Amino acid sequence: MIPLSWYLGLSALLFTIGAVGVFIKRNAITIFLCIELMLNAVNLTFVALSSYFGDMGGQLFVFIVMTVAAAEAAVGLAIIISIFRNRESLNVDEADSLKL
Amino acid sequence: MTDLLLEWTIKIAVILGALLTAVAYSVLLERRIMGFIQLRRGPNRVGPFGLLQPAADGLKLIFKEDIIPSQASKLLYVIAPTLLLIPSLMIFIVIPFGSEIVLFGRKIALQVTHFDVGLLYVLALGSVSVYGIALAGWASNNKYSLMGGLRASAQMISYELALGLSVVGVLIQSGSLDLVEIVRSQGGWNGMHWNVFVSQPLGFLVFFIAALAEANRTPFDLPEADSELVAGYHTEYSSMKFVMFQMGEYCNLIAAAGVSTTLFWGGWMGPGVETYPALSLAYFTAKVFVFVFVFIWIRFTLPRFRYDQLMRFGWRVLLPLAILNIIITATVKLLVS
Amino acid sequence: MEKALFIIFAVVSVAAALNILLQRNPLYSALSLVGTLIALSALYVMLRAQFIAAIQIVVYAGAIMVLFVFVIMLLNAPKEAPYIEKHKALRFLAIPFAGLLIAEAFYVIRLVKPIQMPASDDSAQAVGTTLSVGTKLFTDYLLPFEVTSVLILMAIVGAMVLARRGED
Amino acid sequence: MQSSITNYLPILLMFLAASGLASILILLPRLLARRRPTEAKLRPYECGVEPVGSARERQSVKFYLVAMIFLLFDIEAVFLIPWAVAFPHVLKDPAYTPLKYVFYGEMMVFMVVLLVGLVYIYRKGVIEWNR
Repeated sequence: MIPLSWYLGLSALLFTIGAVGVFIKRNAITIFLCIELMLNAVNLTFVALSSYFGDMGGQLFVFIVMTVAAAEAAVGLAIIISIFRNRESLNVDEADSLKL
Repeated sequence: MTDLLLEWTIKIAVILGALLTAVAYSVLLERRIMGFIQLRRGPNRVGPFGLLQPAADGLKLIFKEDIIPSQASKLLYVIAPTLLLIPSLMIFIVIPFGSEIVLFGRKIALQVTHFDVGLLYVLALGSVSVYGIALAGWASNNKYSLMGGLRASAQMISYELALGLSVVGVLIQSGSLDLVEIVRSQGGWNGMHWNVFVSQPLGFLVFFIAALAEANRTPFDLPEADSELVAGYHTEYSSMKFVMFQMGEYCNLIAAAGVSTTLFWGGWMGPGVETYPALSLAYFTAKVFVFVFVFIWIRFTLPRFRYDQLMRFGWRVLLPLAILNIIITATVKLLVS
Repeated sequence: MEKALFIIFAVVSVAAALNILLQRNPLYSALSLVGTLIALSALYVMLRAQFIAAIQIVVYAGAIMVLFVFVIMLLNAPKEAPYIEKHKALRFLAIPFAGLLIAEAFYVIRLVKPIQMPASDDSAQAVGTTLSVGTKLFTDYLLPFEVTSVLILMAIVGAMVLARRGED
Repeated sequence: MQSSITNYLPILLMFLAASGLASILILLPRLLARRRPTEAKLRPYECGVEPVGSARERQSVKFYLVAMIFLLFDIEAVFLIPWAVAFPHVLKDPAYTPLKYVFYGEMMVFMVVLLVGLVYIYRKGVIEWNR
């Protein structure tokens, strides 16, 4: 039998990798991928806890999270496409015209 | 546990062997039927009736030069054909080939495995095989390949939607995603209570057309429309990598035949299967053979769509029809209960 | 057996996740993420969340990541610049930050009481099957489900407006 | 014939078998076939004409739009599947009898909202490729 803490530990590890990626990557699409990775790490926690407690709630929440992730990916990538149209670059440091 | 593992391994080995033979001979069958329809002979030199032609072709292709174009992204170029082939082989572990037979004093179910999300597993593999085609087109770094890959993947995802929605009617009938349960739910009427006769003729029609498009068969073979795109996403592929694309395509064809049989035409059900379980295997094989024949027949009968027609047909005709089918099935089910 | 499988899938998922950071080309990063997603789906099966595992592949690997791959292929963006021009400090901040996050997480996890997974229950109503997801989602979680449809509608309109600007 | 979690193991076995087969197919010509690459063989194939330009160019945003609407309608299909599985069970179960019209109606509402989206897409001409 696998202890619950193994799943939680794996999830923490994946979440950290995602968070580090957001810090060190400069490509807008890669940063987006790292955000998806963080979402998935949290999903793993939900599913693990839901199975260990025998409660459906966590799994249904994951279902809803996936739906939201889909909507977010559609809109987010549309934004990235329109930024790329204007600036010919995916580097997030160059998309700074909102700065004061 | 050990004997379970052994049973699975043997079944998988048998299925892989049977599948590779079936793939090789459906290529031959296609060429023979093509010859017949076009009033010529087709391959008939190697062995009696050309029956050894697949072996000859295989040997020839193994010894062909394996070209990796200098401009290609090497790793992806090599991996892409496996990404198409592996999912199409993996589909077959959930397809039930027959009921239970007794062999060596042991009850053996004629499918490798079955589980709660069986049909979703099939759909998932279908959606993953898009990567093989998209990446093959991209990694070749050739204009025709990229265009063919993009077209093929846009076409596959469009028709995947109609495919996914057309099976919902079957699910309302059977109340389970497990393919074994779906076959068993069609067992009434002396084994003739097939979904296509009962309530799903429309669902079957949509599924059939969408499956044809998923397998990139004529009239939906735009990805390799040779008059516009050379050979589409596998323009740059030669030798065994080209064979893998062809194998993946024919595996998908046989899988489409097997899944349509299972979902709509009663799977291995038929008159007399209760008394003679071995008959179920014969029924299933016969039905799949008929489907493969129809797929081939269609290829040499219908002209190819234009790309804009293809997209419009998928989104404006098939998708609304699939949704209509769901509404009708659910409403009838509600009123009958 | 079970532990061995867990370790295999965990190692695959972490390795693929690290590969996202190591690759320069976003296409390779996206494919690594697909690897992580598939390994996670295998872990969901081990947690008996069968339906979620299947959905993970259909929705995440089969639709969301396909969209990413499409965008990367369509834009054909140049590879990432080899160094960070601005905010160089961020990179050096990231490592201690990551260490802190890991330490914090493991401190919390150490406090988790060891609970046993409920014994394998093969009835159709078991947690995680399609049927139980269906009955629960469309009775107890009705409101989030209906709100989802509006969310999807908004996403369709929003993405269309953003992506098509400048085309017509 | 109980369906249990160990029934998922053959997926892994089949994956290993299929990838083994695939790697054999890739390695076989490496070992057996002769390789005599020339500059012309390794060039991108454009029907024998000198290649023009590069394949790494930006493509039409239409492909993105198709993938985007596919993603969002795929979610609809994914919601429909557990609903369709549960529907006959709800109709049979006496405990849910008063709820069965609600169960039916909620999915119809969901589909109507998404059909609005479909009509919007038709109107915007995403599906029209020759425009």
